[in-house]
Amino acid sequence: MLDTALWICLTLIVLAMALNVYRLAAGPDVPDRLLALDTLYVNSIALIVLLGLRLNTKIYFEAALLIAMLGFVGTMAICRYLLRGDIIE
Amino acid sequence: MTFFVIIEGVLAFLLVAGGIFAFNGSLGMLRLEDFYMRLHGPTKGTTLGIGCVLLASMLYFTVTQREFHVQELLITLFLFLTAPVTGHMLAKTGLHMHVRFSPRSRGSLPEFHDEDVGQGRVARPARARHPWRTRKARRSRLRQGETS
Amino acid sequence: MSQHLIALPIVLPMLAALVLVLLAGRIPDRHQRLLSVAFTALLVLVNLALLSRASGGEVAFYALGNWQAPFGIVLMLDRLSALMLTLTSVLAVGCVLFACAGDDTRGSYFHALFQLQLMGLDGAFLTGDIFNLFVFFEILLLASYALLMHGGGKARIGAGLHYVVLNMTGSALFLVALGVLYGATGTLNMADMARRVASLSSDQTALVTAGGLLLIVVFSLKAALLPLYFWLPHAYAAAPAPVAALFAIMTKVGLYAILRMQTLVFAGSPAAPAIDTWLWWSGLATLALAAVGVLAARDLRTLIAYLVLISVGTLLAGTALQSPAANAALLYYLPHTTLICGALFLIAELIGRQRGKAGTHLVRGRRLYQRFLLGGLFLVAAIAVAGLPPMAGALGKLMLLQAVEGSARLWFWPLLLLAGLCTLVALSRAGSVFFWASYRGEVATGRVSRTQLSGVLWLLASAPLLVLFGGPMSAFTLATAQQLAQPQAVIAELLGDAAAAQASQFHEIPGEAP
Amino acid sequence: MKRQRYLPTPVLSLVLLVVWLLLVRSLAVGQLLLGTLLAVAIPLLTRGFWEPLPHIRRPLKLARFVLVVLWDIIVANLQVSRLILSFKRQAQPGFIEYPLEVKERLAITLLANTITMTPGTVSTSIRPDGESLLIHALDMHDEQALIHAIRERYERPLKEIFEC
Amino acid sequence: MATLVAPLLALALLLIQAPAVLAGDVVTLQLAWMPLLGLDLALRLDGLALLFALLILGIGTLILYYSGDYLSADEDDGRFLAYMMLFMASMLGIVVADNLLLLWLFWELTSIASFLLIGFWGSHSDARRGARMALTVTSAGGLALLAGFLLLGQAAGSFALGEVLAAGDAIRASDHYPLIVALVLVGAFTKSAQFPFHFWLPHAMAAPTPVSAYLHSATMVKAGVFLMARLNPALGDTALWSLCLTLTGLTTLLYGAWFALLERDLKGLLAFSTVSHLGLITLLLGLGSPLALAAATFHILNHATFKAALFLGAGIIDHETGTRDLDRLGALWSMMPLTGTLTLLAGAAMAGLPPFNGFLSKEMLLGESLETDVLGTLSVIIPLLVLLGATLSVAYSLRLMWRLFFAAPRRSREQKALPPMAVHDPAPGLLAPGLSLAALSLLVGLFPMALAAPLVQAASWAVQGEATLELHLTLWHGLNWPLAMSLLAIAGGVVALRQHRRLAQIAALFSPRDASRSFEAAVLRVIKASLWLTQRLETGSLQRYQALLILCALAMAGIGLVKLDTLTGAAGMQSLDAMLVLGAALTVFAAISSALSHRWRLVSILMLSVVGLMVSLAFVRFSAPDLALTQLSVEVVTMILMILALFFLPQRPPLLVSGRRILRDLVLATALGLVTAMLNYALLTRERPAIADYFLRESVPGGGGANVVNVILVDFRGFDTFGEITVLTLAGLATFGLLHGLKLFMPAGNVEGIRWSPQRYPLILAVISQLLLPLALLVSVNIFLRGHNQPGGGFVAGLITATALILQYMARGHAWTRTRLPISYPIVAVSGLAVALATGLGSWLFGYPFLTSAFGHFHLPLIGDIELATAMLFDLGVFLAVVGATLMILVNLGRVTTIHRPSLEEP
Amino acid sequence: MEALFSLVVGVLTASGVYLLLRARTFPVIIGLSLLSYAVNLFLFSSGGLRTNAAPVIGASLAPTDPLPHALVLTAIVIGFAMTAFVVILAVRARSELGSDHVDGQHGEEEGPR
Ligand code: NA
Ligand code: NA
Repeated sequence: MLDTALWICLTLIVLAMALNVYRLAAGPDVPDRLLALDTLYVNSIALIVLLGLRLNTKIYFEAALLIAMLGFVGTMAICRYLLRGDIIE
Repeated sequence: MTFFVIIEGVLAFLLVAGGIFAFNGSLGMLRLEDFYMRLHGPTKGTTLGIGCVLLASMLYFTVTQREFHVQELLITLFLFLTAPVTGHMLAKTGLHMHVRFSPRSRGSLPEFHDEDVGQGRVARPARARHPWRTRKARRSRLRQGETS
Repeated sequence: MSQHLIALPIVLPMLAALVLVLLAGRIPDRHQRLLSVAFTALLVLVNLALLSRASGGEVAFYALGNWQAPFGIVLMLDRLSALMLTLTSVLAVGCVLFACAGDDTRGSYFHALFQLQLMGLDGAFLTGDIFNLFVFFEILLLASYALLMHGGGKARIGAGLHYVVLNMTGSALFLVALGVLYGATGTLNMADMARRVASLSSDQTALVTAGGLLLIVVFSLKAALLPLYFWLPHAYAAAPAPVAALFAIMTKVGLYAILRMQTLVFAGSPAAPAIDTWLWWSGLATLALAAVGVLAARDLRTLIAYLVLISVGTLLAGTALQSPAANAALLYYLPHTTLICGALFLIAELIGRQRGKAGTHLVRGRRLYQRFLLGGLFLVAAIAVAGLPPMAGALGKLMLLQAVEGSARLWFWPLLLLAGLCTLVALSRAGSVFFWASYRGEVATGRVSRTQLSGVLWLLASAPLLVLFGGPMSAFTLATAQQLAQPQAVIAELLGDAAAAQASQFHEIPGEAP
Repeated sequence: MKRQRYLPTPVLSLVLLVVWLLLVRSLAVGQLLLGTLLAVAIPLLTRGFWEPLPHIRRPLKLARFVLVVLWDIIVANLQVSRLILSFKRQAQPGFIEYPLEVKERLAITLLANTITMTPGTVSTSIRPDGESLLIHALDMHDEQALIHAIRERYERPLKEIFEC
Repeated sequence: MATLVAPLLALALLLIQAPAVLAGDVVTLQLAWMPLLGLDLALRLDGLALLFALLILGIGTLILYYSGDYLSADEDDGRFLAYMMLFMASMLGIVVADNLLLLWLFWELTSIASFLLIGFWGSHSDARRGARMALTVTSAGGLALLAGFLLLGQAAGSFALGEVLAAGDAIRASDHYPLIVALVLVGAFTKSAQFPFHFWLPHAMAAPTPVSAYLHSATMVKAGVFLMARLNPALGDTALWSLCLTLTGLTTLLYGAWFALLERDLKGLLAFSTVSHLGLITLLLGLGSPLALAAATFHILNHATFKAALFLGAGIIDHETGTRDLDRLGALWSMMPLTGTLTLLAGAAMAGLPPFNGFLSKEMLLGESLETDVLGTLSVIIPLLVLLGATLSVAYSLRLMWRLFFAAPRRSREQKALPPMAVHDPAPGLLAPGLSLAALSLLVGLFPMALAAPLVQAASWAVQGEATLELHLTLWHGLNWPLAMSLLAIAGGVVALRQHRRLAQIAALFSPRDASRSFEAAVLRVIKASLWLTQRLETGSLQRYQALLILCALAMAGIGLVKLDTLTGAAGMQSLDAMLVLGAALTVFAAISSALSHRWRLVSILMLSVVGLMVSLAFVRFSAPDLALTQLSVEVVTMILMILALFFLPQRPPLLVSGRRILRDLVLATALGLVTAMLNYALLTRERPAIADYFLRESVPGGGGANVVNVILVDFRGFDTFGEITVLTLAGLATFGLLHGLKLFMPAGNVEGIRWSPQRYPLILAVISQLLLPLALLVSVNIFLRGHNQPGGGFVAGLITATALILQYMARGHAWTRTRLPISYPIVAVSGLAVALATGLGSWLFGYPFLTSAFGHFHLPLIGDIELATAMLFDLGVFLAVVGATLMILVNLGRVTTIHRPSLEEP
Repeated sequence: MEALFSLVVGVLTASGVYLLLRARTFPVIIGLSLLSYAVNLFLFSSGGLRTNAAPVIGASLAPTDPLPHALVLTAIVIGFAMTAFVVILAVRARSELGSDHVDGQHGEEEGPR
């Protein structure tokens, strides 16, 4: 049961990532793409955690933590770029 | 035995729910009609989906390795700190960039201030052709001058 | 302490760079310069000590972190690396002295970057590990990027951009080559790799060939061989004079790496003939086209850049001959051409400064302020670089010509001799424009400072000295070439009998090298 | 005064200690000591960046608020999911201007974040003067009702927690 | 006059050796120099060398004496004398060298010295041209000579002259013999101005007269002749040799004489006459009989004396009258009787009139020309042509004397005759050398046996290679054919002089300087062609250079791939799963999108960042947690960096590319992609022999850490990491220079053309970044500490810290953050390096190599076991370097951009 | 799987190379980044592709070859340093050469080449 659930969850997450990439490519506006990228990052957290579950290891946990902690910084940078141009002023 | 069955059930539920939530968030991003609506999907659905997966992970490792595994709470903490900021800043950027919204939108449209939506245009260079899609007809924009 | 001497050529410039950055802005420029010169001079002494140690003929290894090869990184000191190290530091002294006259304050951190450049060069010459070579290549490249664009300006940035982008592409290819070589041989130590290459199946040798050839492309880019040299004239002409002078050694790093690969790692492997073929034709073509470029140059700096290319073509075509005689000849020729090209860049700068607006363009200009001093320096350098007596260039050329055997002569002799003639024609034209054809009238100032002069003289002195000590020097280069011809000795010395014991623990190793 | 100097933000220090223990997954004495050391040292090091924040006056209220928000997040998700998945019903999006009562930076931030995380709303912009918040709602039928709901469910408790 | 000491001393030394040499001995001196090269410092004094050395030193001394008075006061005397001495020394070197390579070295040295001397008056364009032309021609010859010598040395088995001369038979039998002869003769002919390489000599007359007198009478041009004489035993005595020399000599003899007759420039006339006489000597060497060789050496001596005297006389005339134009000069006898005497004596010798020395050697030539049979049945024409040459020689010599001293100056339209009043004989210092040389010509003619015969005989022995000939020189041979021919020549010369104007009209039909013009034109054409070719090759287009590089890589990797038997190796493939396929698909899609949308720059960056994420996930999938962490944290910083830069680059550049170019690039890119993929596939499907087990086994016991990757990084291969943080710090320092004095283009609005938001620091971002900072630092510490045993380490920790701080800069601005973090980032980075370096050096104290690590477990009460390792100290260095360098780069760029932001936008 | 992995590396390489051949500095930088991803993956794969075999003692039974990981880590860091430099160089070049063409305005003038 657990394996099936894991498989379902993984599939859903990967499909979600595919949808994100679609939105990233399709736009239409820059904020849309940015949102898609950010979501892709968040989904990849789930992917890493699920992989850890499947392989029964926590060795990749920090990777997920890092995405959660730093993933949004890039998004912030682009937002600032679109709002102010200069991201460190 | 039953304990493990129950745990397995809970785990399976959490995983499937998490998957569905996360997928749903991204699906919303696909299906909803304007940027501001699409914003709702990831900020909520995805965040919760990840939360469920993390919960499952905590539970799983706590049970299988017979010690507390609550590190995942940290990811949750960071996600809950950052996801709304991302959402907020994206929305702000959207407004600033005059990203169109659905014509059915209601509410305080006249309340938009210059600082929300950016001050007019500057002369702009010739726009590059979109790399893989021919550009659709010029989209309607949020400018009050354009809508009225 | 003495066993650590091998690490000093890397550690010392690093230390110098650290001290110079930490003290930047805290002590006056004068003291900064003094420090930089002192460190460089110390490096010369260290390298001379290493040279005397290596000239005994023993290959010395230094296992960094006390991890024995092939697991850790080793530094390898043989005659070749000692020669390159000494050459580098000798060149560096001239450059840094020259820079101390004011070129160093036109941007930030000149001396620190300069020392790091030396560190990168020394590391590249010393390391016995192929990935570590990559790391030191990157150090010396990055330092060279910064030094090339030191002081800014349109020409430098434009040329620098090309140089940087090409070399970054080159670095990517380097990594691919490393991936192939590691994947095929499972080791990174050069000697160990040589041992394994010798015992690979033909299937895996094909992969090694691919990796080796890719590696040679990368090194050819650094060395500036024919289809890959077009960046060089602009870059060298645009660089600040002391940097351009130091860059005279940069192409030789590529040459060194090629020589190392050919004589150690790929010696006797199926990759070697293919590499030789490439080096031979490409080297000759470089020689020919560089000679054409020398004639075409309309600016002294560009002209000198082509002279660098002539030496590159000569040396690499010589490398392709794969005979101890040829290697001995090119190793004699190499220090000479490096130091003289360096000196020429410095002299060109001095000439350009005294000619005002005309600069180093080959057009009539103002009379030089110190016509005879600069003319004399130029004359000596020109004679040396054209391969005329009484300077070392002539002897180097003689050795090279003698080393070429059989049908190879048919190409090499005429090309080398004609290139010498082109050099002579071009330099006599340049000299007569600069020193004879000047307008009478107002004389520009821009007196040569004492440090500048000492830098130039330091480099120029090599030309007569290499003639005077031609006997011992050529004996040394011959010994170096003979050492290079014995890669088995290096492998045995490093991996020794223990290699056999270790190898038995690694079932993957299919068999022992003969 | 002394406490101020060595432990400028006790709550933060506590959070850091807990986070440290979470990170190292251990309650060993050594880790406790190291965690405490870091929990003291990091706030001291980053003191300059730490602009004065309001003190939490009602920790219990905070706990309750957190629970409410978590619940609302789940509800929000179910609602949004329904909306996304349903083919028939069309959402009724809209913007509203929400006049702020809280004036404190952290409180505004928390409110904005809460609004973003909870049912059908995303905060899109805070006026530079801090007077009001522009909110986008995914499915809005009554502006005033929404404003009222936010006010009662989130802003008031926040105001009480920080007593400002 | 102090300069005379050296040549006089040398002369004295020479004279001490002379008796032995004249007796047929060879005096040698040997010093090893470069045995590897076969180059020794070997000297040899035989008859030939003695003859030449005497000429060089004797005439040299006289000319040095002369030039002391000749150069005007403002001229750089010292420099001139230095050049002259250099020349004299190198010339001496040529004649006494006992090693072919040594000879070549001196040979080239004379080219350089002559270049400097000819160009001494470099401010005149003809001096520059003349000097360059002489240098080019003689050096080209020198290079040919070098090649010839190398082949010669190989054929002879040695470069030692003695051995080469003794190995004549072996050389003549070698395959390379014709090539050797050709190359050596090209060298000799260019130096000796033999047809068709003669054209540089008249141009070299731009030199100060002492130079011409020395170089073009006794020394430089004689070097070629010397060489032919010197190598005669080794190369001579074959039909090829005789033919080449005879024909060239004859042609040169006639050509030079003809143009000497027509030349208007005084020194030009002498130059052409020199050409002619050198041809004569070459001809004699070509005839090759013992007597002809003796005549050649004799004429070398004779020509040197009278030609030097004539040049010195010409110099006096030039010096006194200010012109060398024969048409402007005339009737100087009354004003300059001594100069006149000098010129008449030497001129008579040149004409070959009895009783001067020129007559003697000419008689010998005429005699030998009758004897020879080098041209087979055509040998008959040789005496006829020689007679013609002798006639012309008489004619131009008489013309010279007549025009200068007895005829009235001619006035052409644009030229005036000189005012005759100012001209008089110069000071004795100028006159004495010339007069003594002229006198010598006469004396040698009168007493040849006493003054010349021993020397000439010894020299001719050297030329023949055997001491057999007994030479008898007398003025009176009796009535014989040569005498008749001489008389005929004198008569013909007088007739030719009378008919000079008519001859000049004929000559005007072909210009005498054709060769030099076409030479210059050729040089110019070569230079133009070089420029054209160089510009075609170096277009300055980076795209082209890149394409070439990629093409090379493609070809090289392709060669290896072709040699592969099968692409798929024995190890085979692992199975696929859906996730991998989807992940790969996303990566491929993102990469291609990123490439295709490169003009839509922001999108391109976003797509790139997807690729980065997917690569990180691939690292997770394939068991590389450390790589995933590193890639992820680098990803963030890179993104910030690119966005910072994007601001100052054009947002949407115009399209400037043709379809063909795109197609070409696509083909190149696809090809390299394909080759890379194939290589990768080939590698992946093969067994990998590796040294991995060692690291896995030694990591804990040897390195004290369970995370093998980290142990490799800080211990096994800590030196790589040491280099890597150096690169990072270096990048930081390097960017300082680039940002220094940067002027930027500030866009007025964003991609969509919308003006910038007035709100600088959004509130929520500020608050969240504030909350995040301590947490991030805590995580960073954790990642750092666990690195040795778990994924993590100093690098990732450093990037986390840096990113957290960058977030502060983004949220609160530069000024705000700076006041709260008043640290110099370069110092941080450099301290990191210093810590790493100190850790590495620390092991020296314990006698271990650089970077040797140590670790230990310590038991503390209450706390328990803790592990301390020097590797952690090293990692701390890494951490500091990363933080310092990253912040240095990003903050500097950020700061610079802010400085240049227009202030009108401030709220 | 190996074929798929190689395919990805190939596509990354091709995309990178295509961008390297563009005329503007910015795509060239993106191209270099793409190329370095490809190269890093290539180098990484020289130690083999293994799942759940992290080279941490105690974390997996048969750890994979750790050496390529360390090499790639170094390569990533060096790549970052180089990217930083070239990005700033691009800004400087635009300011100095007046164009973001890789050949400066010289390249701009000549149009499509
Ligand atoms: Na909400
Ligand atoms: Na800025």
